[in-house]
Amino acid sequence: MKYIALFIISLIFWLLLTFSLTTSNIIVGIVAALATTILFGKFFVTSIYKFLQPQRYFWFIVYLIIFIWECLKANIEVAYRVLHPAMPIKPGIVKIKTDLKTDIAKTTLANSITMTPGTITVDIIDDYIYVHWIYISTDDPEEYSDKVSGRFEKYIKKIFE
Amino acid sequence: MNSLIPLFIIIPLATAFIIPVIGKLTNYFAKTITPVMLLILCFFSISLLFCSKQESYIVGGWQPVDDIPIGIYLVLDGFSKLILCIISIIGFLVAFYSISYISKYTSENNFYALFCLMIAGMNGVVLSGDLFNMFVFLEISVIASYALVAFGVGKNELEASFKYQVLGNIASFLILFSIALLYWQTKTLNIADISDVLQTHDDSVFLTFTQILLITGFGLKAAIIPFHAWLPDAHSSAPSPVSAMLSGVLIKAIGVYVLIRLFFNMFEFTYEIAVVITVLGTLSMIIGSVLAINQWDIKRLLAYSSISQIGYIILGFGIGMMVLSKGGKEGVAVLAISGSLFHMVNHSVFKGLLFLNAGAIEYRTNTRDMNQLGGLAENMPITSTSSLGASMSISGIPPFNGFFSKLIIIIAAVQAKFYLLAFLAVMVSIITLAYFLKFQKSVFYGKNKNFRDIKEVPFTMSFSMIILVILCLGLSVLAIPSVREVVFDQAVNSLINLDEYLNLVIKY
Amino acid sequence: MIDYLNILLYVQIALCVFCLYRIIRGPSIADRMVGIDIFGILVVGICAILTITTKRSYILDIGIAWIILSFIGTLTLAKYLSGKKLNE
Amino acid sequence: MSLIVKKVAQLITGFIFLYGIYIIVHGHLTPGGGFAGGAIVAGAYILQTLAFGRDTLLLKKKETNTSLSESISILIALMLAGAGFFIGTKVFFNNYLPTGKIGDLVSAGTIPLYNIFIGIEVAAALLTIFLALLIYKEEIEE
Amino acid sequence: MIVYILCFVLFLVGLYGVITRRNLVKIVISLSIMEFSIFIFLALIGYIDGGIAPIITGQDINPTYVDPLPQAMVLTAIVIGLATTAMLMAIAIRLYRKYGTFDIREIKNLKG
Amino acid sequence: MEVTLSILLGFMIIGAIFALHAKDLLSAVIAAGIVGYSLVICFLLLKAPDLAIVQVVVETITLIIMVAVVLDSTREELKVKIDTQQIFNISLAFIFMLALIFFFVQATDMLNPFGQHSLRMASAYVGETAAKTGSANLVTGVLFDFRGYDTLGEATILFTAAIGVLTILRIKGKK
Amino acid sequence: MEIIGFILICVGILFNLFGCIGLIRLPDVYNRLQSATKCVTLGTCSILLGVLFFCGFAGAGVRALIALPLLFLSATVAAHALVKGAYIFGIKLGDKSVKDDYKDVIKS
Amino acid sequence: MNEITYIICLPIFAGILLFAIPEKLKTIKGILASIISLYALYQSILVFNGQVGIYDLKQLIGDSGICQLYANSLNDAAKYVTFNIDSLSQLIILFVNIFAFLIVIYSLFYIDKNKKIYNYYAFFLITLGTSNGAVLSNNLLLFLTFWGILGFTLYKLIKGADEESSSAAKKTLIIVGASDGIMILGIAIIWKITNTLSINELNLATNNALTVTAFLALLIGSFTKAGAFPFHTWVPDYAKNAPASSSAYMPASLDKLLGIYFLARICNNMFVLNQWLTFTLLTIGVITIITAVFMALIQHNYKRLLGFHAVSQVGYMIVGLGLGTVIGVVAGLFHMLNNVLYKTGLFLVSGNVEKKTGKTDIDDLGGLSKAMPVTFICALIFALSISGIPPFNGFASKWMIYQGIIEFGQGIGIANQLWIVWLGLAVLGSALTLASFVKFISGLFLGRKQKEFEKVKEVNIFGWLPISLIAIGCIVFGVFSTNYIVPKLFNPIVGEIKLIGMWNSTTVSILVLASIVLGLIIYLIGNIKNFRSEDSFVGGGETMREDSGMATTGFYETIRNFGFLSTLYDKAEKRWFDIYDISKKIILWFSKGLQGVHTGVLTNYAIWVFAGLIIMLLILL
Ligand code: NA
Ligand code: NA
Repeated sequence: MKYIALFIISLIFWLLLTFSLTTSNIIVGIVAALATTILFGKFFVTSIYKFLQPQRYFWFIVYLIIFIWECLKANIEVAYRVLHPAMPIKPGIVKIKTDLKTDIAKTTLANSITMTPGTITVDIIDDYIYVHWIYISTDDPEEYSDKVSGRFEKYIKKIFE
Repeated sequence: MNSLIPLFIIIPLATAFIIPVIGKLTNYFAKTITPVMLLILCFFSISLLFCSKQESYIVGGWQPVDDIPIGIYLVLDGFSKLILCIISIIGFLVAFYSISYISKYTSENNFYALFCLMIAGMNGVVLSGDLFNMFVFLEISVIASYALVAFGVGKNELEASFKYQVLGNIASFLILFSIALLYWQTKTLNIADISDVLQTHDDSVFLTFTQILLITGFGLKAAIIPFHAWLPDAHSSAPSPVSAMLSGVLIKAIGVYVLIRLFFNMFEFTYEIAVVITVLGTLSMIIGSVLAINQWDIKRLLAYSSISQIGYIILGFGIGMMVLSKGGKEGVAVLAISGSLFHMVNHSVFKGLLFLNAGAIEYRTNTRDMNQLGGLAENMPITSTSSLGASMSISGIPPFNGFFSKLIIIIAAVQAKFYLLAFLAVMVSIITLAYFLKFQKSVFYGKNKNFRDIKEVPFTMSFSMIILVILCLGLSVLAIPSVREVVFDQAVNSLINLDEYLNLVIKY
Repeated sequence: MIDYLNILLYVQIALCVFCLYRIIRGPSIADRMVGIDIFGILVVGICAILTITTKRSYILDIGIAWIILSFIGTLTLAKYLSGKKLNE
Repeated sequence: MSLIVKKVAQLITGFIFLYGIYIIVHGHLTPGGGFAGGAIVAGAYILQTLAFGRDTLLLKKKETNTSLSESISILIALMLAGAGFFIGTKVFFNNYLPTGKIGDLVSAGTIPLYNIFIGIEVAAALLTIFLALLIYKEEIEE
Repeated sequence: MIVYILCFVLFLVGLYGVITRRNLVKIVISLSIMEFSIFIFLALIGYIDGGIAPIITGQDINPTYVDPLPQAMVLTAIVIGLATTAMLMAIAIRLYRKYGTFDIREIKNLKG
Repeated sequence: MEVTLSILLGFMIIGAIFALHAKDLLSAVIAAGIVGYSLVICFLLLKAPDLAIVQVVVETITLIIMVAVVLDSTREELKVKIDTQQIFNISLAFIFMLALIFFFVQATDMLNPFGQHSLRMASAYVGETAAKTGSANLVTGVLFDFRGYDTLGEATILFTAAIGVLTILRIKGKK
Repeated sequence: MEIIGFILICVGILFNLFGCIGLIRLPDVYNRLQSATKCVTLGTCSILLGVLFFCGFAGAGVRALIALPLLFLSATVAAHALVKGAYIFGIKLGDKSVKDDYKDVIKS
Repeated sequence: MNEITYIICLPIFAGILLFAIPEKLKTIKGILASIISLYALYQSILVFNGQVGIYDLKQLIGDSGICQLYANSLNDAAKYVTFNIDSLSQLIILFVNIFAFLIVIYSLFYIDKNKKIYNYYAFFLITLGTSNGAVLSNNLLLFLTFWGILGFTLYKLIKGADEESSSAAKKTLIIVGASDGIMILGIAIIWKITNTLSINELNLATNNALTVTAFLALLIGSFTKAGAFPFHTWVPDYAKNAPASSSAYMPASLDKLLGIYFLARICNNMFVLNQWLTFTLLTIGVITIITAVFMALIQHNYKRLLGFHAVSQVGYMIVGLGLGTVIGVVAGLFHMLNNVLYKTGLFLVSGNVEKKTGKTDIDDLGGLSKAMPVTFICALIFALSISGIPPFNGFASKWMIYQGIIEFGQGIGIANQLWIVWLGLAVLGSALTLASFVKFISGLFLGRKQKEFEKVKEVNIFGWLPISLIAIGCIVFGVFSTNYIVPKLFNPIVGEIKLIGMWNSTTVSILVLASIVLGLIIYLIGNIKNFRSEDSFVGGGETMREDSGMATTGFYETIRNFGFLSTLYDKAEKRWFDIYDISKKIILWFSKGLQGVHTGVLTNYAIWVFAGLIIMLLILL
């Protein structure tokens, strides 16, 4: 199953990359994708059936938009902090609990956190994500969990679980 | 186009590539195929040597456009024929010798693959008529030799290999840098074409700068003083067959050969450059021998003696260059150059043999320290006799070949009125005799209880030594002028007649 | 437009100096790694701008290659930091 | 490495590999070719090794394979070059295949073929070097 | 001209490193730097004002391409450089095991 | 163009000097990496995309190899005091550098200035002949057709290095 | 389209600039990783988007589209790996830091 | 002239074939060698009586063109391979073969299984063939080749298994090889000047530096071979360590013959000497005589003693040839023949003694005269000969040399003016020779017999026959010298010799008497001193052996410790005057210095590279 998925994704990737639909290109693409599948198929992500559920794609797009928005917001915030002569920062590592179960979901969450300026994932241990935060605005674990991950968690849950 | 020429590259490369594949299946493959391959090359090269045709081969078949060569040319002239011959013959004997010797080491397949690569690299350098291509093949052979020097992976081997690599890399950079400079000036890489272009330029500062960079670069590869420091370490630490190849062939094929080729066929050398080359040769000759005399490690002694002998070779060429650039008698230059070529051939034979002897000694006694050795003559008759022959040969004792080549060089020096050089050459020859007799005495004579029960080395090793010692005697025949003409005259001609080389490549 | 982009290109190149500053100043080894990581990302930007100014799409190929390899390189460095052998 | 790295590596190694192939195959049309592409392919494997470590990959076996494929591919490249020499035109390194139209994927005669085999060779060689360094450490530790 | 000189200065920095540094790894780095300068040097030589990269795209009329030959040379040289660096580092790592140091002045078993 | 390149080269020189003087080896390696990566920018500016892509990958792999080595040994720089030998070497190095720059400037005085290159051997590679290889990428055309023989050599070098590294990294040399 | 692309590129470079300033100014390695990496990544993503707008959905544009997520993923993961590595390596949080939950995990 | 081919090639090929015969069949090898040697002797007699002329390779082999290359090579080789048969070479070739035959016969007795000398006979024959070649060759390069091979065989003949002999072998070949190298230089210069290499065509005036250099270079070659000061130092070492048969063969006979032969050639045929060169030659001659005999005086090892005498006698020959007059040349050559006779004899005697007693130190020996009567008598004859006592041959030739010097004194050159110095020193040398041979004879054969030598018997026929023949030769050469031998041998070379006031010159008789008396006085002084020392040991029965030792060598210790001589001897024993050791020290000093520079630090090596680069740039730009 995951082999087929990888094959198809690879082929699409190839066609995008080359951006031409000549016969020779398609043939070469198929061969290349096959090679990729054979050599790297067994390492590819598991539980592929989720790929076949279209609603996940919808949530993915929603998530993406929110994510980009959050990113921009955070980015401007960080820029402000960096450029401010006094550099108002309050950094530290905080521990955040997550309800996500699957690895891929946790990874995505962690990545989302990382990618949002101002926060960065240090490690995932069991259900906890350790996050380095440039401006720890509150001391309440509930609150900052929500601030850091709450924006993404529900969407990620919908996409991956 | 002679279809033999590319085979000098294809065959050793194919062998090198195939050894890791089939060698995994059977242990005997590598050690059989390598000598066989080299034997075939021997036949090819000898048949080419005796065929008077000189020609060039265009790789890829790219004919010149507007009379400018655009492809890579392989040039087979007298000089390259001679060196090819040396490479194949010594290579074959060393490979045959290695069958027993290398079985003491692990991963023999790698050894043979690297060995073939080194041969391929040298053949490539010798045949190439293109500056950058020469550099590429030079790198193949030196990288293979770096690995071969470290083949034993002991403390000394690694240290030697590291020093060799660093200095070798500096040399490569200088060479590449001067290739870049030449390209900047001439916009071409073909040696003949560069020569053609340079004839219309007279930017002497640029030319001198480039020439000196090249002398330094190839001087490093050829281990001319003061660029020699890597050689004693590398040549003494490598496994003996490798030392034999390095000292016997490599420093000539990628050092002396290229230097001479470029200076004779690419640049129009000035008298000053000729003097510089001669001085470097003389220095190497003297300092190498003075350093050798106090060595107690056999192979280190041999290594320093290589520096000294390379000095002889360079000296001969330098004398020829000085005579030519001053417009002296061409006959004298021819004598000097053919003396050098002769000495080059001879040095390959006897230095190869001496390193094989050293290997045989180490093979049985596990030491190279002359203080600990002694009394081997009785139990190792072949080793002892052949090493005596080689020692006499390198010290210039008749009727061995070394005598004649040194004789020719000295006579040429006197003819060219360089009496001091002739005197120094004689003095160095005496010192050489002294340290080789020291070697003979402390290794083979005297009594040593530790080595009472050792045996002679196995057949594959002794065979090569026997052949080489016969060559030491037999090559004396080359001193006879008519035989010398057959072997050396083509080479000398292609060196001193620039037009001949140019005609080979750019056919007017 | 292309001229402005060229100026932007030089700005982007100039930004690399910051990375060099960080690499030289340190103070910790991780800082230097950050420097080289960011440098890698900046160059992708350079490639992108060059793609436009030269109208040659293949320059982004180099950019993609760079993304990939800078990723691998940074991971190696990070692995060094975590005190593990490369094969752990 | 941490879970995040492992997951992402799982996700993208395949694409890196594919990208390497792309660079190799398009060597005659765009920058890159055997060397760059081969190195990227090697990079895919290196990333995998970095992310998953020795336990999931049998390094020693892999090293044998890489050095074997290295030899075979360069041998094929040499045979491609020599084919013109031994059969037909008698010219070493002749581009004996039809060159096609400039800009096509299938064009330039033997060049793409060289690219492919050199690419494999480079990938295998770089990987061999990398693995040799790792295996050396393992052996030293034993 | 200044570019060439700067390029040569880079070469000389490498030279400086080889002569003054005592650490094996730094010597290898010095060699890499020398190598880099030669790469740029060749690329500089091949550059032609107003030239475009030597890849035919069909977008230009009467294009002037920069010289592809030095580029081919540099490409080869880069790979050679990688090969030598790999060899050097392999030796360096083993030397460290044997001598317990990277100091080139300590690694002098062979002398005289 | 020339100015940009000069600045970049200056940048590289500074990086290189730092690489040589860094207090720890990993920093030196990273600084060398920066120099190598800057080289890529130079290549991009000099219209050599092929070189750029190859340099990227090669530099990264060099970096990985170096890190692997440093990881296995030490990243501590040697703790050595500056002794007379060192001072001597440094002053000698400066003398060498000055002399070489002097000679280099003299020697290259008459050569084509930057950007004024003309073609001789390569004119065939970029001219109509290029069509004979059928390769859109002229560098690849040169590399695999006109000078395919060089490229074979280059691949062989890599092969040699791989075998060489395998050889050097054997634990036991002799049986 | 080109105008949008140009603006995106300008914004991207601006972000890059902020990131680089952050790289210089911020006090400890974690903060630098934090802000600098992210700023620069986002800035570069913006530039890539700009390319997409500039060149359209063909050739360079598609490549930019491919490069975008790739850069995003890889930069993120690299930053994360660096942070974790730096922590394990023993680089202390800067003086300004107010909290460190991860300390206990590493110790145990 | 097929003899030439046979006489050169046959022994060489036979020698090479002998390598194939296993070492166990030593006797068979010896017999084969004797047969070949005998045949060569026969051929040499043919040559001696044969036609005089120049022969080249084509004449010898015939133009049997098998293939073009072969024919071409033959043509080319014929330019170089030419032989010259004139009366001088005829004479020398005869003696070479005679001695070779005698020594090979002796070797049959001497070389047995205990002596670990491999391939003795093979090298013996190769030496013979090569010597013949060297004597006959007319081309200098050909000559040099043969000459060089002789150095090599010399080395192989001495080289035993033990430490000392291989050291001596090493030293020998280094010195001999060095001289050969210098000869190359000389020959190259000759070629440069004259464009010819044929000895018979040369007649160079030594009037410029180049010619003088060439002359000196060739002179060094001949001096080294013959063993003249300061290139003699290998001879005593060789004599001490080599088997006696080898010593008899090479340094005593062949090398003398060849060295002096070549000296005669260069002084008479190839160059015309100026007066300074004559002066040099004479100086070297007398220095050789005196220094070597002084060294001989203090030796304890009788083989080494003989070695020093082998050097000392060369001085007379050099003096003779250096005079350049007809009588001088004849005297020199005649002394060479005589010296070869008695010196070969002496070495063979020493071989006999060593073989029977196993001792090589005079102090350990004594009283062998009864046990070995033939050896003793022969030794006596040889000793008297070498000391120049009439009527033995040594007297005859030394006599001629004295006469030559006197005659030479009538000339006007600087050397001529100093004739009395040359004469005086030559006589002194003769006296000291006598003194040292008294020691030799008394130390070995006279005095009290040692107990351990009770069972010593005379050697067998192969041992005594050759020395007897040589002894007879000594007598014959002495008694019939003026009437028969000298005219017969030397007239073809120099024409009629007119000897002035042959036997009855009072001056000369006084000189002879003086030398005898001086020698005896010196010995007696020694004994007086010795008696005194013996007194103090009276009654010390156990010190018997030491006593007898004191009796023979004690006196020489006196000389050894005498004033300034003592310092000189000390220095000499520390080898201060040995050119070999001096050069060795100098070179090793340089070598160590250079080794010190190779510190093993890579940085330095890199600096050398760039320094070399920049120096070259500085020089050329
Ligand atoms: Na390409
Ligand atoms: Na490198």
